[in-house]
Amino acid sequence: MSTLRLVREPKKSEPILPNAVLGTLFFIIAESMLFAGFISGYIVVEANYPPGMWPPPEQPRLPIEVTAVTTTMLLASGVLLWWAGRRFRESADAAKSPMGLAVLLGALFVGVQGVEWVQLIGEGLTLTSSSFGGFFYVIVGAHAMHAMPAIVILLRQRQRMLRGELKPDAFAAARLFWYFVVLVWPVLYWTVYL
Amino acid sequence: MALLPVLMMLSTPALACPVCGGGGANAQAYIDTMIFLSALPLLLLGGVAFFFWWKTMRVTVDEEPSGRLPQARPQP
Amino acid sequence: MSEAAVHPDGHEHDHHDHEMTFVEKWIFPLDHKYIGKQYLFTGMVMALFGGFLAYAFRMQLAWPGTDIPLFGHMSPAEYNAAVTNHGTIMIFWVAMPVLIAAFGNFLIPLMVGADDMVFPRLNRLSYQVFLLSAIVIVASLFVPGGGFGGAWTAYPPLSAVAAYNLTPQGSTMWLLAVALEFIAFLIGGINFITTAMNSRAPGMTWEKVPMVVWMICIASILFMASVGPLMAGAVMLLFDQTIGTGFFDPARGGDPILWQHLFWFFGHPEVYVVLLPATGMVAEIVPTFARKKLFGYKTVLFTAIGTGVLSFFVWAHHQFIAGIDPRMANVFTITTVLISIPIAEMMFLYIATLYGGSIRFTTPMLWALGFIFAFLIGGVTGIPLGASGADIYFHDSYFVIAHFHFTFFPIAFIGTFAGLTYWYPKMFGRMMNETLGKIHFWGTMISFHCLFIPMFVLGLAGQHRRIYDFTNFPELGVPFLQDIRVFCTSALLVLLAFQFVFLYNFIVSMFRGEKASENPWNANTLEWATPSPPGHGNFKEFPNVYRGPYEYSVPDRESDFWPQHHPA
Amino acid sequence: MIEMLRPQVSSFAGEIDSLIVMVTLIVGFWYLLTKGMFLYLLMAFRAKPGQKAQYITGKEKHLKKWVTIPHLVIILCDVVLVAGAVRVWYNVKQFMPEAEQTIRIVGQQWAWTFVHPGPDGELDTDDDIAMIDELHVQAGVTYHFMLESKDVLHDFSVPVFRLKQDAIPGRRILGWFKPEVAGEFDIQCAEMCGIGHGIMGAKLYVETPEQHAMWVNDNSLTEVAAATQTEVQR
Repeated sequence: MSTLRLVREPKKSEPILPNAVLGTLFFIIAESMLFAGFISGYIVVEANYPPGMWPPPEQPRLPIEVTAVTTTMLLASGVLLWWAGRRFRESADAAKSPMGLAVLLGALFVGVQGVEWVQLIGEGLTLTSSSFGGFFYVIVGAHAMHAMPAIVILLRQRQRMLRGELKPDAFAAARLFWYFVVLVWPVLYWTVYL
Repeated sequence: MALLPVLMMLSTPALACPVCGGGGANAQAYIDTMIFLSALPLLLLGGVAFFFWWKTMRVTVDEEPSGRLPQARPQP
Repeated sequence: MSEAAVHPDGHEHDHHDHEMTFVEKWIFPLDHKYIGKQYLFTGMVMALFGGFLAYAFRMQLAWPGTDIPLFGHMSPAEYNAAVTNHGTIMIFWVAMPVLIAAFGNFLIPLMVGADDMVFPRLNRLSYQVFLLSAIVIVASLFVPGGGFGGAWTAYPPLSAVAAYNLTPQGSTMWLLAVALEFIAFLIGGINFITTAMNSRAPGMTWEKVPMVVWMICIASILFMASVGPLMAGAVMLLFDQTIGTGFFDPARGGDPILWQHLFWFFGHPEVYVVLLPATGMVAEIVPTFARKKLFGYKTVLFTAIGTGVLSFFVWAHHQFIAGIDPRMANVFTITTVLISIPIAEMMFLYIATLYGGSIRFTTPMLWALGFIFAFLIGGVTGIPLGASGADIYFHDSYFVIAHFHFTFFPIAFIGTFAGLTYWYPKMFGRMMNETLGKIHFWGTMISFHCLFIPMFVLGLAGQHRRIYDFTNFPELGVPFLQDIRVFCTSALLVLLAFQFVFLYNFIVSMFRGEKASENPWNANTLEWATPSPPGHGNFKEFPNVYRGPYEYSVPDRESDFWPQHHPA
Repeated sequence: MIEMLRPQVSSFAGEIDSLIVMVTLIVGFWYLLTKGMFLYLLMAFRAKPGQKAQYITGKEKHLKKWVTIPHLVIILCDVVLVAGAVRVWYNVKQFMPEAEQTIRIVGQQWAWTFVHPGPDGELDTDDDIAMIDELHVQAGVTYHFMLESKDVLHDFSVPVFRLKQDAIPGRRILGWFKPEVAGEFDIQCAEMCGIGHGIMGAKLYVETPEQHAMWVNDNSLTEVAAATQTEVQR
């Protein structure tokens, strides 16, 4: 490598993605595989049942229509957050309202989901009532366990944004995580509800 | 790799197979999820690697025509 | 070197050369070196514990039913718990923390020329979660009912239903510990990859990164991409155990094969997760002591990546006779045999590196060569297992035991000893005793081969794993086979005895060893540009990188090494 | 070599053994060659005073071939290995010859129940003979087995047959074997099944046609067998 002697002093290169975003990206890959595991389990157990027996006939049906509405809300919240990220580059003030709306829609989604759960438990669908119930609560619960911390993080970031302290890297990482939460949901909806 | 589908076809519907004992749908579900689970990480990581490669190319062209500037490269 | 005073990755807190207190160093460290050492020491303690379990059940196998010194009489339940936890501990609490977490933490920032990991707090959290998991797994052996005894693979329904395994608390704690451990390494892995990608010294392009950094990063990526399904399975199994769902219970509409599906999806890549860092360390040590450039840097790298990619396609070979579609067995035989190609090629490249070298047989080099020597056996004996037809006979036999100990022992112990003896001067600022090191090397290598080579014969004779007392089976209780078992156990006792030579050397050298210079091995990589041991913040002057890590014996140069950070 | 340690009793035992021998020969050849090369290099290139190591990058064509050629030959060997392995696998696990007799094997913690068809040669009739931990088969007859489990995973393993198959609760697994040599052998459980896993063995009696006929005669329609059978069939 003697040609290297001609090379000038190396200089520090800017990372392609900031630390926080890169870390989140790899975390998301691991999390995607978690959901892939759940979905695989669901598909395999579903196939064990004869046609028409899944979900088990005596178990309550899932509220497909209501959830379709909430799914739309969640997707809208993802779009709003993306828009907030665009406006954040101009100024923190411009991003305030779309971000607030995005968090609100996300929280509403989780809230409606919670109400649905309470109803379903009342109708007799529980973790132990059937494999279907088990998978429903575990998969949807796993999603909620991602959505709720994400909402808390976004709320805190909004506070920082109002104070003008929000770092772009942290905001980008949180946005990326929220996109994951938003985009994985339609897949789960399609698998579990439909 | 072209051998794989041939081998899959070649065999009679598996008899010594516990999974198939559970019915054809179940065996198919296992095959589907096997493909799904195996392919998904490679797609995800391949996507990330491609993104980095693409970014690197763009940055290198923008800033350093010689292309010698050190840049982070895609992880596999 | 105009940037020397500036932190390359723009850390705001300036922490150069300030003396850390005991608490800052060992209780709540943020410094990657101390977190790495914490991982190392925890891993060593767990290795002793796992070794003790091995001692206990090997004694039982050699002299069934007798009182075991330091253990007492061993019941079948205790035997099952011992083999289960020996396997789990050695893989998840010894190989993983030492190879990936300890060396990864210690080496990555030093080798890429950074002052610390990019997320020091997450790094500390990772160790704390790991320590908690270690406490839980050890405690699980002492709860009422005893430790979990359903084999490290934990196949349900045995692991899921307390009425079957009779260890309700033991199995839940075992599962909890494994899940916690995964979380710890998930956090750690994110840190390693981000650091290696974003904090590299100026000039360190991807083909100038030392091989061990590459390998640990590839291993971390493999781990993160494969652990998800098992985490999903662990959650479901935990619900099965605790609140009585039926994900894996056929009586309740579940599917027991599903667990194997999710478990082995992680289980096989896991082998490469621990293998790659060990081969990475060998790739550092062999060039240093052969005074040779690593033969085919890029090819080694591509074999590692190829191994990683293929490792996602081989996992079902663990289930040939355990319930996959037989047609799939054909496919997985092909992929399994295919994965032998990159691994074999990697070994060829390491051996080729020796050609034309000037080999110095120091202790680290002996260990690195010992790794290649022993791992070759482990590699070739994997092929009869991957070949589906032969696996019908070998599955779950002692052939498997011998095979994976010939891979895991070189990885987790021989590789670790190579790395430890090589980086010891950098870790602790003193040299280890070479004579004791060589005694330890030869004692360990010979007794290790005596311990596991006879097990191939036992496997050929049809002896199964995880059996409490072989004298219950007329075919296996014959004196010839029993003599082999006694021989294996004797070799294990010798092997364990020699580890105390190492421990003595390790501890005494820390205080009384000869002071190490900055670069005692005349190596090229960046960690040798720091003081021994490096202070907080690592580098006195942050280095720039001018060349690859393996420029040894470059023609027309007086010295036979050329550190990466020396300007031309 | 394996038959010295464990006799070949089933029709496919020899096939599996020769596959193992073939794999060992191919792999062993490469192993010895590699290790010989390794040890030779260690001896030839140990440090000598005043001698500097060579500078080889690994990009040189004439050196690269020393890695590329073995690499290609290994691929070739792999093809042979896979072909052999798949052939044996197909014969043992995928291809089912016509059954002359069918037996049912039920694993439970920690015993095996073997349901033999009895004098009429049909399973699930009144004259079935159920035995705990004893399997009686006739040499030269092709058997199908239906493997079931009552509780956890078990593995029906007969080392002399070179046969292994997991038993899974909730599933009925079909397989076959054809014993060829008369004698008394071990059956083991090869999948961890709980505390008693280490004692979960059974006896396999491979009998000549005369012995087998006598055994069937002795055991059919006795009180003991009928009682056991009703218990086994829940």
